[in-house]
Amino acid sequence: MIVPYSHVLILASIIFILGAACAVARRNLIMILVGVEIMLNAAALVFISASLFWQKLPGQAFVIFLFAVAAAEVATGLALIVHIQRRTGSVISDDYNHMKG
Amino acid sequence: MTIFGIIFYVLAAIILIATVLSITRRTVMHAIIYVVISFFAMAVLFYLLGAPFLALLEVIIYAGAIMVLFIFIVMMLRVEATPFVPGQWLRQWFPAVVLSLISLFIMGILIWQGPGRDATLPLAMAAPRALGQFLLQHYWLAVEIASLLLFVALVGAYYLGHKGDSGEKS
Amino acid sequence: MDIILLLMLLFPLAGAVLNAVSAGRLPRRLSGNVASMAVLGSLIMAIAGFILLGERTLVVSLVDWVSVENFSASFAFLYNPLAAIMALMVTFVSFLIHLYSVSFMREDKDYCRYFAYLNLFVFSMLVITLADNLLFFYLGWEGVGFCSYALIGFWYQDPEKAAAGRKAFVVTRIGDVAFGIAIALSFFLFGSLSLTYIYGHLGGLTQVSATVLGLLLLWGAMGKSAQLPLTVWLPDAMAGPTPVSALIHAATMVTAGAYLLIRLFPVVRLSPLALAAIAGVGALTTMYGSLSALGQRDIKKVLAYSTISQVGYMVLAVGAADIIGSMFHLLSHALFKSLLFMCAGYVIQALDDEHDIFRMGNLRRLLPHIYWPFLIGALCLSAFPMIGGFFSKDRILLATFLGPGIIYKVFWAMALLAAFLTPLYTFRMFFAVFQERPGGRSAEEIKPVPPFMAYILWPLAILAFCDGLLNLPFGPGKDWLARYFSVLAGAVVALPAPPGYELSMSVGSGAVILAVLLFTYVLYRPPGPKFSAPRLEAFLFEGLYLDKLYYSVFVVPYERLARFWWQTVDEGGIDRGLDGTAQLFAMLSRGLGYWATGRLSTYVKMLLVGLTVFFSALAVRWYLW
Amino acid sequence: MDLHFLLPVIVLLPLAASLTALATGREPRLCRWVSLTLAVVELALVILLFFLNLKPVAGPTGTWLMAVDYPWLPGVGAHFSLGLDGLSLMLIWLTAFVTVICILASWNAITEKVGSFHFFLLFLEGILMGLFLATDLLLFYLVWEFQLVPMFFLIGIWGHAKRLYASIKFMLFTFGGGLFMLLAVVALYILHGRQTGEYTFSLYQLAQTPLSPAVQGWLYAAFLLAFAIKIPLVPVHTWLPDVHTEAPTAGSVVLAGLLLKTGFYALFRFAFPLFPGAAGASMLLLVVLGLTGMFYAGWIALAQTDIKRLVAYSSIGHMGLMVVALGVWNVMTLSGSLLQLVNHGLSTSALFVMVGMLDERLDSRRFSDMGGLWQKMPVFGAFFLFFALSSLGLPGLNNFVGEILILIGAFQVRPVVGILAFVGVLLPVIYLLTMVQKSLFGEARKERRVWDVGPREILILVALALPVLFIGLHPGPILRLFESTLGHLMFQTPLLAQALGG
Repeated sequence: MIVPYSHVLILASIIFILGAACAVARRNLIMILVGVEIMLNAAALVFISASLFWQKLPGQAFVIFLFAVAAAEVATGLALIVHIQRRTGSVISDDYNHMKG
Repeated sequence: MTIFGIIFYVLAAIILIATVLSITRRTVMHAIIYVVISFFAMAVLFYLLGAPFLALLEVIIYAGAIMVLFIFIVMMLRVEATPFVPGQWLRQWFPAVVLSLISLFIMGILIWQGPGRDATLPLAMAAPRALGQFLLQHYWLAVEIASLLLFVALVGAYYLGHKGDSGEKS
Repeated sequence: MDIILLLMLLFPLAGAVLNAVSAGRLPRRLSGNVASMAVLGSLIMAIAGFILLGERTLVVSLVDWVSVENFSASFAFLYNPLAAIMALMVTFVSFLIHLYSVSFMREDKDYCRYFAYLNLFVFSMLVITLADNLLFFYLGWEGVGFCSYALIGFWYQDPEKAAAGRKAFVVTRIGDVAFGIAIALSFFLFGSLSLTYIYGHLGGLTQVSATVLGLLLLWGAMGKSAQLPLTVWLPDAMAGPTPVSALIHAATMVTAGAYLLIRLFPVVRLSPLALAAIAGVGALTTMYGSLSALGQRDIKKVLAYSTISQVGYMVLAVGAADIIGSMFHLLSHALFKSLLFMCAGYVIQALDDEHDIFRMGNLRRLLPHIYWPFLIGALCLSAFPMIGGFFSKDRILLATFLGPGIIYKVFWAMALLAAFLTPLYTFRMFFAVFQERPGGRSAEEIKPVPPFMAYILWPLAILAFCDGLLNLPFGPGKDWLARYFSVLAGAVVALPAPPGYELSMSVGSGAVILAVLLFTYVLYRPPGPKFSAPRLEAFLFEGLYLDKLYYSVFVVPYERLARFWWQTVDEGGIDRGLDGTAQLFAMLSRGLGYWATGRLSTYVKMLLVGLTVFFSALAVRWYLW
Repeated sequence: MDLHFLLPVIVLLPLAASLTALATGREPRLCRWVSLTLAVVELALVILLFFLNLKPVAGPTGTWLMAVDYPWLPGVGAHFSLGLDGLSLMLIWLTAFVTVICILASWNAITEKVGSFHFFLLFLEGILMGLFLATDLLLFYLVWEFQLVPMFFLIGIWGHAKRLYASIKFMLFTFGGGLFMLLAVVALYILHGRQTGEYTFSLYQLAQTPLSPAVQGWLYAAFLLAFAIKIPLVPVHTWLPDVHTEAPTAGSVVLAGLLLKTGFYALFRFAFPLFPGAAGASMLLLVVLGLTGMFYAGWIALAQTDIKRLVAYSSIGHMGLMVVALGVWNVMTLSGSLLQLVNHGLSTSALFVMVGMLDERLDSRRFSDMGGLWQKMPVFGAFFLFFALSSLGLPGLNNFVGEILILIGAFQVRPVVGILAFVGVLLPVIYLLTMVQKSLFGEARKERRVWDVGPREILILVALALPVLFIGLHPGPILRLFESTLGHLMFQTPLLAQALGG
């Protein structure tokens, strides 16, 4: 017996929200990426606790994929940041708005 | 409350504090260090929740590979600390905090009303061997796709970095 | 018999097709000969048919054309004495005109096109003549309309001539609208479009239906026969080659309207009102044509207005319920008017395309070949006693006089007046063209014309001269035509005139006509007209300004409104409105685009908002529903 | 022998041919010949159907001369089902025929991107074949929207100066209408599924869905809007003149000859059987719209200075008469209007082809640059006059038969409509004769060198003229083909018969 399931979920949602707040509030691209990593971790936590709660393995299996996705995402994301920094000399998100249609 | 419960709450506190600190640091390097701390604590939590293999992966991939990659990039790009501008700070944080609180509130309601609110988690452990067998038996295709994804990401990252180089020179 | 009728139609059709598909590569001589031989074939068939038919009535159905549910129209012929005589006339006149055309068009490059149209015309006219089914009739009806359009505008290089063709087609088509409605109404009333069927099922026809149908048919006939108020196209139609005017705009097509009324007389006669309307239109047109002819200077236009006037007589006769008189006049008119036109064509060619009669003169000496045929034609047209149109015109006048009610007396008076004007305008033209006078033509100005063109007129001239023999009011062959036509429903062989009426009227009108001839001679005797009234002449010259009136009342507003609908309403209004709707959406999208700042932070914020909304929706769905 | 496989083959052959054209695009000559051969083979296949002497057979998708039905998306109950009846047969014949004409007519005119041009043309042919044969609503919707894509590119790539504006206008108008139809299709699908528990897109089954009048009205209105834009009915017609003016010859021919027909066909084949009550209530509206279109477009056509615009407006007027026929609704007018679909396809295609020939020679379509053309190109002139006469309804040529059936039929049921329509067919006489006069007659201009039609062009024109004459003189076989269609539509759909028969 550890703790009630809901406590883990609450913890996960707080972490998730913290990550989201980080992604929203920070203007540094690297910090936005960090926020995303935190959110992914929160998701992983939910998966693992659910796996424990239901006594089923797929939850853990999904976390592995989640890691894979996170790794891929970080690799490309950081490469993009490097690319952008070289082209514009800045990693602050509001300094460019090329996406405006 | 068992010893495991106490460990859980301690870990939760560490994670939360480290995360809050990390997202509020103006120096990126500091922020990343705090995140690493949070991830270490998370790895222990994973172990506690019966996923030793994943705890290991958390340490190796997340705290190890990914965050180190971050540190590399921060060092490479010489990212400076974000200057403090009150008006802008408020404009950034105000909506973020408001929206976050709303979301949190609603998620809280959802969890509180959800099934299994009071059910406590059992103590169990998934052997890494069992997990591996399960994974390759049921999800071998997904594993292959994940590997393909990683490969594509590798190529993409290489391409972007390379292109940036030549683009700058020409 | 089937094969005779079929061949009668197929000969000219084959000639037309042959000339058309050769695309102008047929040698000149061959082209004309093929066309003429085709019509000769038809003529032989018409004679054979006439002889074989006797006084019977034949219905020959070849093959279905359009057939849906209980509607059915087939290529079917109704061959009765009326059709037989009409076919004879059409093929005979056409044959002569084809021969004449070979000479007339000897220098024109487009002879193949000419003969193709001409043969097609003969085909269409024979369809009108023979058709039993109203829709088949309509095929011929539109076919002659098209050929008339194409031949009036034959010399298309001149935009005015081409426009005259178009005008003819459009104006006659206005009449055809009514004919079309009449066909629809016939199907509604009788459930069939076959003439024989209609003849046999007139019993249930109400007075109102008969009147409406009669008036619609009248309106349809007006277009083709150039009756008031649709006369305006015929004077312009003189833009075509002269043989065309002779064939289409004198002998055959313009009389098709009268023929239609005669063919459908069993229906029309059921309604006195429709009859009176027909008679009224005929009488008014007769007057109008004679008056306008008085003011013309163009030799062909004199003849054109005279044609309008003479066709008016035929229509008047139908209105007076005397189809025999109408048909009689149709025949004699076909002979003498085509004769006159061909003479005019000869004169025009000899004078190098001169149309103005007051710039002719002296031609009796210079063109002796044409003098006598022309004189015979003019006398026939003037209804000189005992020859040509005298008997037929007399019969019509008598029939009108005998018509019911005072209104027919008025019509009679108008027709009589027109009859007295006829020699006036005819011989005004004749004297101007042929008499010796100062300022007339001299021998050097005459271009050589093949004498064949004059010789070919003699058969016509003789027949026109002796035309009265067909239906003499006395003697051995008394009322031959009338007796031959007696099988037709509604035909009155001998007019129910009190004894002496007929004779006195003939003598009276003959005397007056002689007097008018004398008067004309005095008036227009060389050296020229004894008086002039410029304003009156201009009034008559313009055909009572009818054409100008239509132009400013119908044509100009129609064209202006077309531009208005297009530029102001369609492009300015509707299209702009629809484009405006598109612009509204564009504005909407710009409004939304305000949020698409291109800033990453905005997008991430949006993501969080979306997340919040998603969770809220989830919460609501689970706990509040 | 079971020949049902012919139907899918007829749909798929042009699609395969389009890929072949794309593959041979680098060799323009080869590409043209291959495309032409395949299009002719397709035409031969369709003509083969005429000689099979097919009899109507009742099947799971309704009563058709020939039908196939394959499961397509089992999840949503959509089938790949095709059905052939007399009307479809004539229309797929027209499609195959017009495509051949288009390939021939563009032989010299298209020099750039030859492969893609034939790809789009043949692709469109396949799509239209599917459209005229589809008996499944989802399949129909798919091809309905898909026909826009090749057309969009045909106009946008090979069009004239303002082609982009025109192609986008075309897309917006027709696609906008199509979306409403999609909504209605989905709504009908769900309503039917809820009532019967069986989710299907089959026209035959959906037509038996009892609907409340209000629902029917809304769904029908959505269908009508989509189809009215395509037909096009006044006042949503304004895209047509612009698009025609900018489209290449083949584009105009396909647009006028085939695409406009799809609107009418769809109204007749889908909207009426699906929503008989609402359709019955809309009759007056259709008559009024049709008559308005006849007079309005016929009147406007006279003022045009661009010959292609004139023909475009004439299309609007002619389609108006067909809609009147639909609104009057009796066997005569319907036969007439179905025949008119084919007739208009032939005559107007011919006129557009000939205008394209003029454009090749004069590099202009304005009347002010024409005049006196007969003198220099008499054979062209004769054919132009011929097709103008066909279009204005001269007896003995194709249009007359259709028109007179509509007019007389309309008079039987609603005399006032009949009379107005009789007056309305006067207008084409005025503007078409004016068109002939302004282009062919008058004094020839010296400055331009024009040449008469060559063998290839004569082949095109003769090929178009023969059916014009045939239908004009012997429409019997075609009218008999329509009998099965009309019987099917009017009496086999009991709801429709109820709503309209009384």
